[in-house]
Amino acid sequence: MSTRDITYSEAIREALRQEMQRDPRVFLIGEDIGVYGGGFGVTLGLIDEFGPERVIDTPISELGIAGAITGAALTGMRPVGEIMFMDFVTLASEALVNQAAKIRFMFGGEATVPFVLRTPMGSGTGAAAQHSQSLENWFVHIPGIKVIAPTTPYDAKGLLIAAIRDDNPVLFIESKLLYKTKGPVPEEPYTLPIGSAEVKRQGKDLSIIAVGVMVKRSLEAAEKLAQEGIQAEVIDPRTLKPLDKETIIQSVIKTGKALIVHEAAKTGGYGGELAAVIAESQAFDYLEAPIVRLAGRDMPIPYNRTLEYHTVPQVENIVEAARKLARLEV
Amino acid sequence: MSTRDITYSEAIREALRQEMQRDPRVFLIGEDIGVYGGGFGVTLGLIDEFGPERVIDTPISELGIAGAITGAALTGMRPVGEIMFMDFVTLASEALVNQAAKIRFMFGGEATVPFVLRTPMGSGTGAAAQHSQSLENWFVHIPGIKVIAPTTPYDAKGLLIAAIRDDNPVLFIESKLLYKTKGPVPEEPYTLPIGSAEVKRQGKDLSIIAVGVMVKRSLEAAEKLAQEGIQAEVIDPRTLKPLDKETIIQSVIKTGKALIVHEAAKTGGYGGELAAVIAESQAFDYLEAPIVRLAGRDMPIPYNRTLEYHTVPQVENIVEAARKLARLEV
Amino acid sequence: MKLTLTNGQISLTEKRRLLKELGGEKARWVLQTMHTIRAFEEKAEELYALGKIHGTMHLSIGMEASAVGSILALQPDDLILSTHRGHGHCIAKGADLKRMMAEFMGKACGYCRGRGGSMHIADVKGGNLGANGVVGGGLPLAIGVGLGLKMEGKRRIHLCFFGDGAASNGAFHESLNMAAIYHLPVVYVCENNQYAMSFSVKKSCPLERISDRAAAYAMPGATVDGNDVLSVYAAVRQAVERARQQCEPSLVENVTYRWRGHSKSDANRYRTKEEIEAWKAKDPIRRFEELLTAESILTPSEAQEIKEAAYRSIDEAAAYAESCAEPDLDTIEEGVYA
Amino acid sequence: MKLTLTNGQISLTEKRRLLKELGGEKARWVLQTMHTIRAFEEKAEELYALGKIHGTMHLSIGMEASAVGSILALQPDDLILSTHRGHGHCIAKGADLKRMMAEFMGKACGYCRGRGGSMHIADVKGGNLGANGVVGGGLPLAIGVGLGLKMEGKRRIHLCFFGDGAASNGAFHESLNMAAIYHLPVVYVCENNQYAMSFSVKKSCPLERISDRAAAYAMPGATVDGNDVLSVYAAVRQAVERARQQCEPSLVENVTYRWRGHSKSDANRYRTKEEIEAWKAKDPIRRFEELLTAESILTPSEAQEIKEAAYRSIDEAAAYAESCAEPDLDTIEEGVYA
Ligand SMILES: Cc1ncc(C[n+]2csc(CCOP(=O)(O)OP(=O)(O)O)c2C)c(N)n1
Ligand SMILES: Cc1ncc(C[n+]2csc(CCOP(=O)(O)OP(=O)(O)O)c2C)c(N)n1
Ligand SMILES: [Mg+2]
Ligand SMILES: [Mg+2]
Repeated sequence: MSTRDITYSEAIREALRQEMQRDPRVFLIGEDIGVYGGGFGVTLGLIDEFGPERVIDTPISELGIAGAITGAALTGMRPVGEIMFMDFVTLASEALVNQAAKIRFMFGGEATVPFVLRTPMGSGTGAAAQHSQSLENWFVHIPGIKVIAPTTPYDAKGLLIAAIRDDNPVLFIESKLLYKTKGPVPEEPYTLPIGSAEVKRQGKDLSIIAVGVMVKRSLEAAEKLAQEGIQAEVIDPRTLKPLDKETIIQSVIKTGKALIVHEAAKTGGYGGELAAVIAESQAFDYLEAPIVRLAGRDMPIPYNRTLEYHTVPQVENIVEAARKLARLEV
Repeated sequence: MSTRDITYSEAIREALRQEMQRDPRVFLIGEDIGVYGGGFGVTLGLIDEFGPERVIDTPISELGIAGAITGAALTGMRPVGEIMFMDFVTLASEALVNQAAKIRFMFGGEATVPFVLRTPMGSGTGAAAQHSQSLENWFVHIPGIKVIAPTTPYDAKGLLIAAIRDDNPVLFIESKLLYKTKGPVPEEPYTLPIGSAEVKRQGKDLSIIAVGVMVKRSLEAAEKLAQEGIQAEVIDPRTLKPLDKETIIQSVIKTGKALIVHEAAKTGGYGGELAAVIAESQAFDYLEAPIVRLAGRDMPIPYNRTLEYHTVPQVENIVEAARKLARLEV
Repeated sequence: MKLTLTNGQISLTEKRRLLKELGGEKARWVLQTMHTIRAFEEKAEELYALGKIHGTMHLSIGMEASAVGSILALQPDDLILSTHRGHGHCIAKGADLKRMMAEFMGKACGYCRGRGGSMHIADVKGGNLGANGVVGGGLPLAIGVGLGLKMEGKRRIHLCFFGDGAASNGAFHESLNMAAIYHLPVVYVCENNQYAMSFSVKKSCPLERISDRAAAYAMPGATVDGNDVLSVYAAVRQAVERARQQCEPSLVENVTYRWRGHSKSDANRYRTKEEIEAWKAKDPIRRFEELLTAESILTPSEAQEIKEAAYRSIDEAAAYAESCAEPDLDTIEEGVYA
Repeated sequence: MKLTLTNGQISLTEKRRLLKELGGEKARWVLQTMHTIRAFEEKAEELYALGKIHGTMHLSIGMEASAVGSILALQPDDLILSTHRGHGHCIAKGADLKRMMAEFMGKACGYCRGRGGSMHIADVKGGNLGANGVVGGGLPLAIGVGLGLKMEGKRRIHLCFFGDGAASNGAFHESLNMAAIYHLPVVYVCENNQYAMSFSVKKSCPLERISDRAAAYAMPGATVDGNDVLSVYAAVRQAVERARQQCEPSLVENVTYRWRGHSKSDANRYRTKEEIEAWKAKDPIRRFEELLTAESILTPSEAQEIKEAAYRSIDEAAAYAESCAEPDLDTIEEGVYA
């Protein structure tokens, strides 16, 4: 089988299809994932192949969805749930946080809860405050859950298959603005290790650690910076929890400067975790400048296009922040 | 009127009573807050004074409670809700995060949502994984909400009154293990500024920034450290959001060392925010050692006493971590 | 509820009685408001196609009688909570069309200063406590609005709109239960337009009628033809009376249909053209217009004038909105905290 | 449901029929299991008072018939979800008393290796998918357990316990609705013990009977005297049959009462001594014992022996639990991830 260029959302769909073909215990459940194909069309067509018993449309019952995947996992199934927008995991969070994440531990290790919950995050679609949030750090903070946020079609497929085969509850966060981006993806099923970051671009002048769509923007920024003679290293953690700290720390030891970029609101966000991981590590001794977080403003996402644009980091903001940091102007 | 020694929970009750006397728009709503007095007896007796119309017992409907205070606030009331254990704010989070926190902004500033939601956090009561969580960073991460976590009876009363008079949704997090601790509290109503940290102990050798019950433990640790000749400065942010960064930064500039202590799980917790605030500030240049986070282990709270004890920081852990940091052994 | 309905409709005699009671001016207002809603949404669609409105929007074309008939039963200072499909509620509650359209275009003079857009329009002074991007998101708030109004003691009441989809959410249960046990002056209006996005109400609800769920809260419930504005009015009016006089909640279900796709990204894969056409034949506006002319309350040309006035007001609103300034970037963080 | 009830009970004739059908051994098991539950909880109370058990616990003394009568209707490989007041469910489902008591004492040989305690005991191999510290926390999971068992296709069924308090939570609505629309083999058993902590079911639910809410999901519902073990059995058995044969859910409400306070921190301010005494007079164990002796299935001395055997087994369990080791601190983080 060969490698083709397909989109991020096609890669996700392919992972779902192949795992459903391989393992009869895998089924999908979520709002409008059947004929509608889900809010972003990711599951389009799967109902034709697997039928409504394995591609289950639900009422608007997010808590029910989270409970359904948890309960089904307890019976030995390997469900993949979908929450249409990450904003609505708020409604599902009791089952995720108090049940799924804790069952194995609370029961002394005598149960497993193998499921994946897929959900898209992020702004940039003009959908305003209640359809644009990035709440990854909420779940990073919950022991017992793994959190994955792939940024390329290749990573999306490999990590989703790995997540489905993993014996833990996994929150699989997709970036809306990446759904249509293309990249090479092998046709056959494959897995990528959960807990392994990727240096998406090598550089010696500073380390940019970015989440979700910010990886793409950081790579674009790095291109521009290169024209100015600044070589940025861009690291994609890929799995936010467990985090591959070593790759990040080694990079910062090399460059002496760390720029963290995510679109979630800055305060209380994942950037804090990343900054703390660096600041408490041996990389501390190599730091030549303060650790910089470039993140979403501490405000809801506005509707107006211009305001929305300026609420979260854009390529030019990354360029500017990186330039300053590289020049030790912080 | 005079100042007496009363408990943390009496101070909270007094604040509620005085605000209810002062302002007819203030009412209480929550599970079993009437004759039962709430899960921790904080509201005991208030129903006798104010009647069931202003001390409203609810069914087990946490989303309903959060919605009720949001909706009532929109009609001009100033409700104070209670969620019996912080673990159950998961059930209420949609109304808090997507509604209360965002309404003012989404509506272009044309509405205010003045409420307080009280909830107790923390372990140490043998109540296991679903009744022991500290999820403060979830709400610190949500723009539009303020988050307060007082640690003394004095602070509790003054900050609760301030919170009730504040025009924003405020999450008021109480520490279970502090309910019975005593301290001097003026009889008359008073407010403390939201957004002002307090240096609870002066010291020159390192800065300990602690949250909730960890402030108490840090102060005890500081006493022990003093006997070894280590002078720890202990800072209580009191209001986690907005955060008084200046007080923390100035302290770290003075001591050159920062130890952050909270009981919430380390990964993704508020300690990351505090570490990042320091690492990106001018205090960076004064740091003599890595920033250390001492926090809860990344695991659910276990039932067994010994395991529970060792899941979150205790005085001896703080002493040890502070000693190492003061001696630059990190 | 004490309503005699045939196919969800009150009798012609009853309609005549109601029309008489309402008087010509109110009847005109009903017709014009329904036209205004449709005109507004048609214009919004047009401006969206032109790229002048972005994001997404949820049109209620075909559902105008539900919004107007419901709000007709309210006093001006009563409060509503609306939904993502809330343009009709907003207009019927008396919103300024100019500020509404400006909000759609994300302008500074919009209701939300461009922050909210279609899904978050609120007109707090006008008694509309806001649309909601969260399905069922208003339902928990309704408890508090009801409590607040009850404590205020001025006999104002609250009407909470939600969809058939929202009726499957836990928020529905907690809200109706709490309204029942606290005896709150809340009217729950379920706009059953047959689908939650692509999920048919026949699949999401095992009952024929969502209003039968009122019994689970010891609350009266009624299901009416939501495309018949006077039947909607008759039912909601009873619920409003109950809320105002007895301080008790009720549930009214308006059975209707959205002609357009769910939002701007709907390929209509879950329903047939025939079904859509069949519902278009039940156009609530045309039906009311025909009633008014049949009853000689309006001449056909008067009806036409009303329609034109509605469309004109929308053109003016659009022109105004286009002329408005974008929000100032310097103000970006305003409004997060009070 | 097709049940003829008088004051929530089946007739004496029907009881006799059921007893005959069950046979002596099962009847003994029912009596002994109810005694075992009570003995277990009395011992747990005692050990708590001695400081050998810490934290909190929620005793079901007085409610034994609800647990035993419900689980009597199940096959051993059927699955249950339990609640914070779940010791009875756990024992009736066949848990090892030693490992249970060890868990209460936080010991390494306990069901949860000391991690869970009273509120989180699970016996996954025995078909008990766990107690739950979250009120209504099991209800959303029931959807998935039902789906999983349906897909498995082995006609196993699921029984989900919850309290009257949980019936007010949104989780109740989403769970019953989804079980109804997906046709899941789930039996919902509401243990209505009159209070959610201090909140009377008369205040939390505007209906006489919680089971009347089954109608909102087109599901059969029944309310039985939860202190009459055979009436509970009769009702749950029908629901189990429906789940197993027709793959459809039902709701059974067992009306009962907890004699003890809500948890270890309850001053009983919300109810009267008289009320408690009146319910103690309806002791489910004594009632069943009297029936068995009246029907000459047991002699009084046989009944006494059964009781003593139950208490003995608990003494043994406690002795075993005391002898167990504390969990090793080195293992503290085990079990967070698989
Ligand atoms: C809690 C939540 N889940 C999912 C969505 C996505 N969504 C938006 S509208 C909609 C359908 C709503 O159906 P209904 O309540 O019947 O209202 P209608 O759109 O038909 O007017 C869905 C699923 C949402 N906005 N909120
Ligand atoms: C979601 C949630 N809210 C509140 C609590 C605190 N709490 C524990 S048990 C209980 C009462 C439960 O009532 P019910 O469902 O009737 O069960 P019972 O205790 O009567 O057996 C409450 C409020 C909780 N554990 N979970
Ligand atoms: Mg609908
Ligand atoms: Mg109860």
